[in-house]
Amino acid sequence: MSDYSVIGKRVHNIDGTEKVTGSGKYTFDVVLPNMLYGKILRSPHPHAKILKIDTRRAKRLVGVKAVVTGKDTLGRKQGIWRRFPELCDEEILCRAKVRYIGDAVAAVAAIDEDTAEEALDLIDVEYEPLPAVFDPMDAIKEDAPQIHEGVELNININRHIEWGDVDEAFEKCDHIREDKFKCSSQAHVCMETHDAVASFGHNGKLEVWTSSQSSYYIQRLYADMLDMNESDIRVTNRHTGGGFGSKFELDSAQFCAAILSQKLCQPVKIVLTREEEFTATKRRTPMYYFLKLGAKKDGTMLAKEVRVITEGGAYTAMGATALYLTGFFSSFPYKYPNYRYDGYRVYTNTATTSAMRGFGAPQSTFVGESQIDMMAEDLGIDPVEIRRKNGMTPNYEVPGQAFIQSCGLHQCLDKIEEHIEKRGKLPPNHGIGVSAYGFMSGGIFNWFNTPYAFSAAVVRINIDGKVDVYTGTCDMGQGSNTTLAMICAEELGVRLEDVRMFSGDTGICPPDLGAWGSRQTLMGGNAVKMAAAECKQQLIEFTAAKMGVNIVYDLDIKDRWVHLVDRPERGVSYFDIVKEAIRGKDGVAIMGRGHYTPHRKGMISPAYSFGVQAAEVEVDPETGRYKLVNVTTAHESGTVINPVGIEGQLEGAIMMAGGYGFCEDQPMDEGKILNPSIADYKLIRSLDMPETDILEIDTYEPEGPFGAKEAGEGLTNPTAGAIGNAVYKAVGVRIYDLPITPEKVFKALKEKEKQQKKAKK
Amino acid sequence: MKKELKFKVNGQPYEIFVKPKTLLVEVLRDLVGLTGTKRGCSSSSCGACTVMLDGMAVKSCSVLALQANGTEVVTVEGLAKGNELSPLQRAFLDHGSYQCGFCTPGMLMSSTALLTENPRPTKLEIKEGIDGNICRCTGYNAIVRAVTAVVKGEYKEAK
Amino acid sequence: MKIEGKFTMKAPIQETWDFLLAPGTLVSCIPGAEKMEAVDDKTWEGIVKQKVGPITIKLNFTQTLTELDPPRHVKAMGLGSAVGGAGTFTQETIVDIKEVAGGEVEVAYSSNVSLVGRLATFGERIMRAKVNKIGGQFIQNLQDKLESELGK
Amino acid sequence: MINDFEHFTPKTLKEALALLAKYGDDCKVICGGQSLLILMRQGLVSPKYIVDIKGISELSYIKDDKDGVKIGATTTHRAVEKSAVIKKKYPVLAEMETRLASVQTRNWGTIGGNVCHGDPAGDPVPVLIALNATLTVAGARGTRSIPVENFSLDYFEVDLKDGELLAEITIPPPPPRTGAVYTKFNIIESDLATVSVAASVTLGAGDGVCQDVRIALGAVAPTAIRAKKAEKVLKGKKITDALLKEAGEVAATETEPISDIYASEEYRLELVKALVPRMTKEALARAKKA
Repeated sequence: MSDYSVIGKRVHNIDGTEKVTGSGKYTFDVVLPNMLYGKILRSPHPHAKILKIDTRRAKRLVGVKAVVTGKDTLGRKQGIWRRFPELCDEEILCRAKVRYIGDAVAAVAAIDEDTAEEALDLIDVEYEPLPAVFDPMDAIKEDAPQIHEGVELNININRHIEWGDVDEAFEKCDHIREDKFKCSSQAHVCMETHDAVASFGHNGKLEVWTSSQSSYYIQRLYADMLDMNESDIRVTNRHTGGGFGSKFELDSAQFCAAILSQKLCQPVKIVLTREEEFTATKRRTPMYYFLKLGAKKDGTMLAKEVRVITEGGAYTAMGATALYLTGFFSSFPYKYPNYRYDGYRVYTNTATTSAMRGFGAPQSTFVGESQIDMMAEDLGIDPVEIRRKNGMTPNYEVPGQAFIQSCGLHQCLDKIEEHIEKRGKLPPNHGIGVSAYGFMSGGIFNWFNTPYAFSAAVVRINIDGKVDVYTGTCDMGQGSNTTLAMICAEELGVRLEDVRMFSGDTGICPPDLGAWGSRQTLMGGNAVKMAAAECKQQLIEFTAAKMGVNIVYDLDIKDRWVHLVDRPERGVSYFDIVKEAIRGKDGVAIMGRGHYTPHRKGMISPAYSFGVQAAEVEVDPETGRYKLVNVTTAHESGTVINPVGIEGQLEGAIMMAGGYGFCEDQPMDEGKILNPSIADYKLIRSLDMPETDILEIDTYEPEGPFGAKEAGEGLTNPTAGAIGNAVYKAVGVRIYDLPITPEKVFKALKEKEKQQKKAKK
Repeated sequence: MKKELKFKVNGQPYEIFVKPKTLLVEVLRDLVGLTGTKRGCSSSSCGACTVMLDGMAVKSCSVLALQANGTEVVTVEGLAKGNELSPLQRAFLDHGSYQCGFCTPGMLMSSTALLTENPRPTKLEIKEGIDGNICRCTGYNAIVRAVTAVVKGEYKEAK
Repeated sequence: MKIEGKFTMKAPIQETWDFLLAPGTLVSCIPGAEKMEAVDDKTWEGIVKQKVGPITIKLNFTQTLTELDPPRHVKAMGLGSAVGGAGTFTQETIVDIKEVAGGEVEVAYSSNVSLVGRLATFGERIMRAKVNKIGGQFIQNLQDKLESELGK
Repeated sequence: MINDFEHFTPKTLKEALALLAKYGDDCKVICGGQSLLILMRQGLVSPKYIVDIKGISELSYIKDDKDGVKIGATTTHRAVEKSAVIKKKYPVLAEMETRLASVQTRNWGTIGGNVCHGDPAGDPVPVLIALNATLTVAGARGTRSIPVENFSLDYFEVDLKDGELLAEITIPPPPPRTGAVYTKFNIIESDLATVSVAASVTLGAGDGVCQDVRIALGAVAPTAIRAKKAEKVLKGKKITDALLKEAGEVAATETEPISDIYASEEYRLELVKALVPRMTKEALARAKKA
């Protein structure tokens, strides 16, 4: 595939210069004339009835322009699972009841942030605290307080996945393991907190600038909540300071800014504080995992049974999807002939858990990859070998669920085995742990109930040959604009610098579901490619006519040269052809439209990426402290469109997923998050970052644009498991709950010492 | 109540009246209008607001504006010379040392201050130099590679 | 943040109870309490001042006896809201008294303190230490008072 | 949100003391402000007056004289870290500084400010205790000196009376054959300590006997503390691994750690037991080389 002229090249991100000069404008930087600043009052109680809200004192404060409460809303409930009204359960501005510490109850608009903040202290809310429940294992008990009316045992949603005959298969197993695990929460910690500038005009139309992963979702959810037409709402996402799964649901900054602006017909800007970001936005789903795994003596795994209870927090959000995906990915990346999953998402009086990079799969991969190492040890099989024996292969069907076309798992296993062998004998207290994973390239499910194609794009060629791409995809920093521009440039036969991207603006771009579930390269890419192809076809038709070539010849465009495929020297300049073609079309710019919706691709995703990671740790057995020494990843994501982008995704994922394994957590006391600041929330910084090596594996995905598939989220799946396995290899203790803190390692070491002493006696 | 703050930002002198409680970052963003400098936390922890003050990196959210009286501040907007990007800016571009870009101005200022002080830092010193800055996207190693490339002389200073 | 414990002392149970319930005994054990005044026989109001380094917190404090089962069980709820809106502070104290051998009584207590609002976000590390200390002082004061009044 | 205040920028120590005397309880001293501003932003501290001593140049110095090295209170961490004198005479102090928070914080924050903040997890105090430093406190009625180990009183409380300012830190010349080390145990490299240990060992001439030892612990009590009983275990003896282990066990009994989100009380005790012997041994090795 080396004949690509754009794809696979090391390029600067197309918005790179704006980012290194500080000239790029984020929502955080937007200032409009006559703009006000908003702040949100939040519940200090985990569960309480709102008896009365008195805003009079706040309204009297000089500089305060409006104070709103739930009474100023239509009282609707939002949810991203729009097909299921019972799962739309979040008012955002609560009217009768608050369900977690951080639930919004009122909002203020004032001339500046200080005044708005001062006004919050002047709003008197009378609460009647209700009994609250924080742990899902408590919340499913008969006598637990009910968090949502009519929801029995607080079970928000359950999912069942099954194939084969699990019970019969367990009978045939030589060895069965049953293990319990607990996965912790994690905060997204986007550097730009959630923010929005909402501006209602007197014409009743709403314009919003917001830091978002899906402008279309935000637009549609606004329309639901405000009872407006989608088309009267324009949502623009400028540069977005990180998303990681936290920014594609309507949030309190967006909603409150709009409600306030609606009252005043003035722009209102709300930027969540870092503390609100930690306590009052969504987070990764904590899960209790119960696993049963059965294998033959030779390591062939015959059956797996998985039960999961997840801490849902106060509302549904995308948690329902996380529940499904953790169940599906618990079978990854292995060929289990018999599999059963039962998952329950339980409401609790804690901050809502939802989507975060990996979307349920980092949890399932941590538990699954820990257990498979234990199984390998029980059976006396090498960890790489047991994975090889059971690992997925190309053209494999996950029964009734998914069809996997490209799959490079086995090449990845080979490379990682080589890496481990090369490392040779390790120094004392070092260990290398292995973890295999897979992930989807965009979801097929349509619980959002969009009537539109999942992805769509318009490509326009202007008179100077320069190309504008319009797509509803959102660049939140992952570089999708660059990747999509590369796809467009390659398809059309122009250079990257010829392409300009217009994305994430619902006012001018065709709808796209946005940046989540690792969908944009494949789905957005296919749409852009199709639109570019349509443009190219028009130019080729025109050229063929103009050059009068024999109809047996094929024409193509490469690097701004329209030419005969078989005789590349025979051709014309792309720029000349564009000029003439437009003239020939009565002055209409060349336009192409593209779209993509997966059809007949199973239940989950049109394509899957795979990889294997090896983490090396060094443990100090006297304290339990360990260091991440090196993380090496063999990864395949189909054709690599943007290599610099993939490296960035990979190393960034190691920082985030390493944090999930090593130190990131959100401990709570009675529903209160105890570390809502970056000083107290520990995350990996440069000195803590391990060395990272990438072993790229070539594969080609027939469903993806130029053979590409996802390379964003899947990379967050393996690291926690690899760390757990590495710690075990280093000092022989297994940690069953995340994060794997030095204290847990230390305690396990002490326990092991005690057991050994006992055994000696 | 307001007091006069006289200082230079990117070489340009300013005389601004500010309330004593005003932070340096607020003056730079809201009064001088340089929004390249970001804010990411309220606990001096994230480094997104890093600027150079008399040649050294400081967190501008943790400096009272009046404490900058008489100093020279350089922000990310002051790194390029005309249309010529600084070596670090070019190296960041080449090495993909940014993704969402929100931490990038702070990262560049920390790296620039580091190289001003110590033109030949070791890898560990580079890591230490940017340890006060959080990047949630890149995993830092690409930033370390970019700074290393500048240290190795792969990027010449603009004339 | 919960503190639990028990101590025994030589005193008749009824006297212990009476003293415990005497107006002001419980509130006077609250560290930093100032100007506590009785609103009725179960409720006191006043100001509680606490200091953590440079931070001085002034709380409007109300203490209410919510459960009474003479002469063995009392539960008191304290609620403080910080002047200036920095947060609220709640304290739930349970004292159970029972007779043990030798004319002694065993006083079992538990005190659960929690903070809500901005106060709580000032470094968990610091606040937890401080709140533990306040809880500990409260119990110490109570024990000292009981012992000095009755335990001789 | 920071509440409004009046801001004074005295140019001399005398001016600063006069302002403190005038405004008493209503005013706070700011220097680098790396700790105070966080509290002010959260609205937890709202002084009416701020006396900003950052600009008092007479308090920013590192001087080497016969009594030892004197560090002015407004000297930045970074100046301490880079000082040739400090690196030569008290390398442990410079090493500690390189691990204190971030470069940005060290550039603006001051060693005096850190000591006065009274954070039991602060880095400089345990090292200063191990180095037997003395503080000079200035007030309206003159100055007084106080050993650094007695300066911290409680969580975030130090022995500064109204109207007083920390002026200087004096570190006596290290006796010959002395080695000192500092380490902090934390999860993230640049983080505050979960437990920290500073140790200084002085060996007798030629006999290898521990003539003097000072062990200071951070983050295991309301203030940084000196583990005097543990020191006694080692003092006057030839240090062996068994003695070190004992010293660690004894040191643990001198602490009163709490459980928090970073570590349980029990774990902190175990860390003290593990780190005191390890660090003392390292100090010993340095003393042998000195």
